[in-house]
Amino acid sequence: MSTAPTRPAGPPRLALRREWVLAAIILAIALAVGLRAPVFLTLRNALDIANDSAILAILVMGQMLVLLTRGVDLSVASNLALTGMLVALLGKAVPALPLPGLIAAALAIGAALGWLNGWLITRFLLPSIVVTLGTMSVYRGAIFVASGGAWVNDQDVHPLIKALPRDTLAGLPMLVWAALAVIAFSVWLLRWRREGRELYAYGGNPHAALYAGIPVRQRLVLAYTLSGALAGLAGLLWVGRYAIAFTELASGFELTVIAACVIGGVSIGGGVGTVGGALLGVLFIGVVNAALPVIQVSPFWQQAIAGAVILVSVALNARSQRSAGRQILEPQERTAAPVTPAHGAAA
Amino acid sequence: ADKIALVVKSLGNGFFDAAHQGAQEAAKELKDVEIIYTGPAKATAEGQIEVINTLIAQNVKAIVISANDPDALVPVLKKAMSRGIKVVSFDSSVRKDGRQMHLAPSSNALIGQKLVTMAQDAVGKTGEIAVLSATAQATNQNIWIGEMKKVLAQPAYSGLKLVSVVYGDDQTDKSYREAQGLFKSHPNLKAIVAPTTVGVAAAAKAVQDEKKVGQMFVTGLGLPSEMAGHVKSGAVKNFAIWNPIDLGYSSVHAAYAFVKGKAKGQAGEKISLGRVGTVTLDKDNEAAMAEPFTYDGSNVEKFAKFF
Amino acid sequence: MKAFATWERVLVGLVLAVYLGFGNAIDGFLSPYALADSTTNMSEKALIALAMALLVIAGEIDLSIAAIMALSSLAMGTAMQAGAGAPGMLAAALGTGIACGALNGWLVTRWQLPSIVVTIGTLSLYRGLAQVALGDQAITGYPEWLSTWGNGTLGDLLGIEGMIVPIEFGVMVIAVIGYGLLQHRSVHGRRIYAIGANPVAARFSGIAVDRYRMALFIGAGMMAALAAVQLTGRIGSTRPNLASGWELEAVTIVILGGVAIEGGRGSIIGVLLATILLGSFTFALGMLNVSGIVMAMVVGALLVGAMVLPRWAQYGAWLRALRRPKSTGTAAGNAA
Amino acid sequence: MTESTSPLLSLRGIHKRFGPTHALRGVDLDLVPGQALALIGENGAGKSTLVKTLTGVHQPDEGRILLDGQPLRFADTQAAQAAGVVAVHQETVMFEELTAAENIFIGRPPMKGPKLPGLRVIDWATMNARAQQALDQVGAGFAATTPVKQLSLAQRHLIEIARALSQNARVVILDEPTAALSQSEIRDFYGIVRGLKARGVAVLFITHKFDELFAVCDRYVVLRDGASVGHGRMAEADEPGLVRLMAGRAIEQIYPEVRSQPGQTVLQVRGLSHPTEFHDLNFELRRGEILGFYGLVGAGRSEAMLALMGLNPQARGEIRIDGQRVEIRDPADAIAAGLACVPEERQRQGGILAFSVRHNISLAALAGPRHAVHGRYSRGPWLAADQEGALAAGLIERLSIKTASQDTPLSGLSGGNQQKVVIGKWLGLQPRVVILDEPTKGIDVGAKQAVYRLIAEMVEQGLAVILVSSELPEVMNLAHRIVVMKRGRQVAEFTREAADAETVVAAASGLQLTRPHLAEPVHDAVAPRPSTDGPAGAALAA
Ligand SMILES: Nc1ncnc2c1ncn2[C@@H]1O[C@H](COP(=O)(O)OP(=O)(O)OP(=O)(O)O)[C@@H](O)[C@H]1O
Ligand SMILES: Nc1ncnc2c1ncn2[C@@H]1O[C@H](COP(=O)(O)OP(=O)(O)OP(=O)(O)O)[C@@H](O)[C@H]1O
Ligand SMILES: [Mg+2]
Ligand SMILES: [Mg+2]
Repeated sequence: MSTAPTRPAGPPRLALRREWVLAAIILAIALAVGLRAPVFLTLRNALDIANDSAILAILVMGQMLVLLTRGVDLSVASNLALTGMLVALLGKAVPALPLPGLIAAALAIGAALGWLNGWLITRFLLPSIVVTLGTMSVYRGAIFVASGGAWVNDQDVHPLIKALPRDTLAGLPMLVWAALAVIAFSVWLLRWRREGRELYAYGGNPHAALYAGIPVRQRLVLAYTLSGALAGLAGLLWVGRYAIAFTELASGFELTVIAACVIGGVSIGGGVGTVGGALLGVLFIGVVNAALPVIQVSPFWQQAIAGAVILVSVALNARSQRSAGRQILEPQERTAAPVTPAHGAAA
Repeated sequence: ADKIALVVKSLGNGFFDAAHQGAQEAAKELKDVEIIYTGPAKATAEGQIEVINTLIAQNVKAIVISANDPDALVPVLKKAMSRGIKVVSFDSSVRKDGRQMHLAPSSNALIGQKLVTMAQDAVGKTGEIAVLSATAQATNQNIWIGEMKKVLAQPAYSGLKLVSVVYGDDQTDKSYREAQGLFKSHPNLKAIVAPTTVGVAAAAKAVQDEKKVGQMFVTGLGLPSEMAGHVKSGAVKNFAIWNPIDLGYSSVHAAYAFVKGKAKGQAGEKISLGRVGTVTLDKDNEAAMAEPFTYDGSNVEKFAKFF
Repeated sequence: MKAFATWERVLVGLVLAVYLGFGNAIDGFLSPYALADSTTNMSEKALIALAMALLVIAGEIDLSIAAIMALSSLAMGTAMQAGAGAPGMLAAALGTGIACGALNGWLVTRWQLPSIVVTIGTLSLYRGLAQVALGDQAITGYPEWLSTWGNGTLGDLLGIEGMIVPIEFGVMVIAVIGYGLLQHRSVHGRRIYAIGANPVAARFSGIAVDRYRMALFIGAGMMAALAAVQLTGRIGSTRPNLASGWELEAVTIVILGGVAIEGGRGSIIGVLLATILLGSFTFALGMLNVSGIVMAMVVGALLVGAMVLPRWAQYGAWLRALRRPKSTGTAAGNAA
Repeated sequence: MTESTSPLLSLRGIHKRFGPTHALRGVDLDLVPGQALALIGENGAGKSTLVKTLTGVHQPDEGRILLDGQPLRFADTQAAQAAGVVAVHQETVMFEELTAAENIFIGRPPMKGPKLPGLRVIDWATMNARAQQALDQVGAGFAATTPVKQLSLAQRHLIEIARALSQNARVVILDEPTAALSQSEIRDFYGIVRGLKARGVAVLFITHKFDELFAVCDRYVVLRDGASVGHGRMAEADEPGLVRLMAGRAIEQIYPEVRSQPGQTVLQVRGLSHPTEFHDLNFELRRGEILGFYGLVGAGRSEAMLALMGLNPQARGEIRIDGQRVEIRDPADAIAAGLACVPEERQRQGGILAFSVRHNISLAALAGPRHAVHGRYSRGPWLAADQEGALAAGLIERLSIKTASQDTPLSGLSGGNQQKVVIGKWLGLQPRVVILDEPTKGIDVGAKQAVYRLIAEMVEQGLAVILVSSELPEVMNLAHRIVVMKRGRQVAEFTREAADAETVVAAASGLQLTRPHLAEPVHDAVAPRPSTDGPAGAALAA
């Protein structure tokens, strides 16, 4: 194909087809479950799923920024838990703190932890998977150290923190609003800001990014810092939602976050991924998670099913993303001439 | 001083912290005892084995353990015993050949009974109930659920119908989601019984968030400090727990008796547990400390200060 | 690629520091029994770390390796319950390990998927299957020979009094030697390095890259099965959460051992040293009664610190390395 | 073009070391507005390093950079760009997932919105419009909103040039910009360079193709081993003289005489086809024969060669070696059958940059049991260091590879020497048929001569060689027969005697011989472009 399609101004919308397929699958699952348990198709349930997925969506937006740069942030769940714990402790120590103060604290703590990842990675040229594997343990341990191993329980969690995820505005819970705000921010960053486009550029070709004059180091640090800040925000919401903070909070959740990104078509290899796709990945996990208990799948099966779903979806992704080749031959000639070689017959 | 190690399933758990507090009390009472409070990062048997190996190397006098797996710890604990270390399991037991005695916080039958009666107190004579457990493998959880089923089979409780058992893996978010799933799949549910401290708090939170307070009740085994808020909100009428402070205290006393040779680990033997009293070993060298203690609006505030 | 490069020297120094430092500070740390016990910490993990090392050198990773252990242990237990003897049980475990590894390898080579994603998926799948099969049950009652394998000493095995070196340690030593010879002295090792450094060029050079990838995944499955047999023998029970989280410990060992996560570099000696370092260090911390979670934190910090320290002095190392034109490692690998 | 114009950018005594490598040792040069300066030198002379120093990628260890007579330091590439110094680098610098417009404006997109910098957003409309303008200027026939991953290599180079143009650069550095361009594109490219000069831009031009230098450059500087060894006006220079300066010795006959006479048939290919890349290729190759494959860039020759090596799974057809039909599904099969291929992309497909020279050379020779040399450089499955070392030493000597030692990583060698290592890798294997895909791409005359000699030597020893090249003189001087490909099809075949430059080019570009100009711009296979007029025939003169 040699004629370039003309399209409206803006970055290319990647893998559009794939996203529709994913959306269709999600819809199909929802309908199938709805047939067996009509309660699944109620608005109430939709809101529940949105609510359950909100925190995951926030984390996925952050993780996506990092994945775009060919990195990975394994420390998000630990960051979430540590920030959650620290904010809970702060709220306990300073009950007079207003909500903006708490949110600012969560963002700042999360951002600081994320920045540390970014700094270690860029300053010492370390692979992100190694650094965040290390900080994953370090942050987790820090919760234990900070809290002395004690839990912060329902009655000790700052009332404003507890109220935050539950309050509603225009019929939607604040949790969902928070996620929407983060999504809007991600779209703005990735589509309309230089920084966001440069994350795609760096992920696509890190070596070239340097020649192109992209301040690579700042961009990488930005990605990790934002991932951290969003994890911090998620930590605040998590602690508010479940009204508890303890060492093992959200442990293992990083794999869910990465799985959501991958299902949503964000490439581990960097440079590829869209906010819409990632959101569909989140929705997919949200719907499946909500569906399993409703259709009373034995809890023993849940993990196996989750694994199988990840495998199938990445295999499908890989298939639809496979490039169509370069096509040197002219199309009409190609269709005219059969592929089977005439000479090859006499073997 | 004699070193007695208190090995718990994992650190950072309020229940075991309270047991540790009791152990320290016992140590103070017994004068020449030093408590080592330790446990693995994750609640696995492999992690506990690593911890026990280091304790053996330190030549502790006794190991008091709540096991993540009744069988997996046997070989390493046998090794410990062969080097002269006394082994007492508490809370969650070790298989008989891997310890000198087991101190159960309460007998399983008593707990099963208690869980059912609390459910009945909350919802009345009839209604659907469901169980929210920890992991599907947790030994004590499964025994208690089994005992509950036995009790429910009795005619006196025929009105209560156990409709589902779900597993929250002792994770807050999963337990919360499972509780929500129960609301959806069983619209007539009256009570959720969660014999796990993580699950009971998460379920209570879910009831509160779903604005089902008054229609649905959560009960089970929980810590007063975690449950006080939920009792106040009305999502929880009552819950029970043995006193973990007493449990830690008693276990150290029992271990001390073995260290000093006062106890040998024979069936029928009586072992003094200090202020808690005396227990008798059964044929499996097991003993039950006491029946679970019920907490409700009248006393929860008071105990929330302790654990 | 040199077997004893700078990084290995650093590791030797650290190991010595641990033994000398803690040996002085902690009573009984250097006693023969403590030393023997401390090896149980590492023997099984070393087996999966070795397999993981080769995978990482080849530019792949297997996060499902610990889940394969659980499934292999389950297969062995099921075989026992079905009345199989030692050969049957071992065959069941190894067969399962090979099958799981082959599935990983098939997904990676046939579908050209990044192994990190594939094995996150199979991690859930394999553990989930173990959970489906076992539910809340455990398999126990393993025969005596298995327990001896897991808990016995070479002295028991060879009839030498006082030889308290655990059998598992012996297995580890054999595995290290085997892997060392394979990776550093054989043609296959050279090809594995080539695949990790530049899979496209390796393929152009006539190396059957996908066949090697497949073999490495199957090898990882086999080592996981072997480790599972030992671990099951040692603890005498099979549960779905057997060895949970070990995949990350194996990765930690491999990276601490100086294997480059982007592939193409690393040595078996380094992996061995890292295993010993981590094993002895955590054992020493355990003897100081540092709680498990803090220990994990210290190990995490050690991992990051070990990578950071040598580069601390090189200001701007980052820019320099980027400027050096390099072949597009992983991307090229996926395209191949 | 007068000498009196004062230099815009000057280098004085620039030194640059990479560890033990002293890449630049005291370079002086002046770039004058409106003139193009040719930077000439063998592989590894330090040309690319100099470019990187000029654009802020590297910092010089010693020496001064003067802009308008003022000394300054480029802290990074951005600083250099801000000062108006822009480069088209030797390695393509492209972001595949982004559009052409984004690539052109990467790092400096036009912004719109409120004055507050934190709130301003990318002005896509302006960016696309301005990018389209820049692309049109270089005659690129595709939309600025096309994702780069859909474009051919040549089109990507046009984007790079458009990027340089759009920056209003005062100094434009072109590091082998034509390596991937077809003949017609090269001629268009001359027009672009002339346009730059007319606008008063100072151009630094690096290439190994002399015809290009004479066509567009005004002055030259010759670099040898990192030092400037000569400079002067292009008009007063001649090729042998420049070559002598570059190499430090005279290089007379670049092309050796190929004396070998083709013997019996070794390789027969019948009906080799691929659904999208090429169709129905038929040719045969005899012992001691060089078969040239000529075509414009993108004609599909490389794809066909990959198919011969078993790297193109969709390809179908019949391959016979010595009359025996062979199944080739993997390079290992091909190697076992006696085929070897020096691929086009040296760094990606050819060598392993992190491996030492020795290990690169021995990689294929440590082949599996199906191959002839199996067991010669190893003891069974075990490595044999001495045999391996001897193999490497022999080839380093024979190909005169410039390397500090066998243990030097391949990344430490210059492009030409890397290529020699990659060729050497196959000689150790003693293949029957060697495929060389653009073996002289981006290497200097000296190295080229060495490669040509090597090819001649190979056929004299009875090997059969397929030489894929986009440089006509190369195939005309070396090949016994020439196969011409066009858009994936085999369109003509000539014997050496019957071939003349015009006929061959006409076949490759699909033009009628009766047409007055050969220079009629040719539609590139991958992306047809509208025609722009270029000077006639200049590129073919070499
Ligand atoms: N980043 C680097 N690290 C180490 N050595 C380097 C580096 N970059 C270049 N060199 C060395 O510096 C010398 C000059 O290399 P350079 O790439 O400048 O040559 P060149 O003249 O551009 O050659 P070619 O014509 O092959 O492109 C070579 O010996 C090369 O190996
Ligand atoms: N549109 C494209 N997309 C991806 N890769 C490309 C594209 N165009 C060229 N390439 C790569 O660049 C190399 C050179 O391409 P080129 O245009 O020479 O095509 P080719 O098939 O190699 O034909 P020939 O060798 O006859 O010129 C190819 O090996 C190919 O991998
Ligand atoms: Mg160069
Ligand atoms: Mg080509």
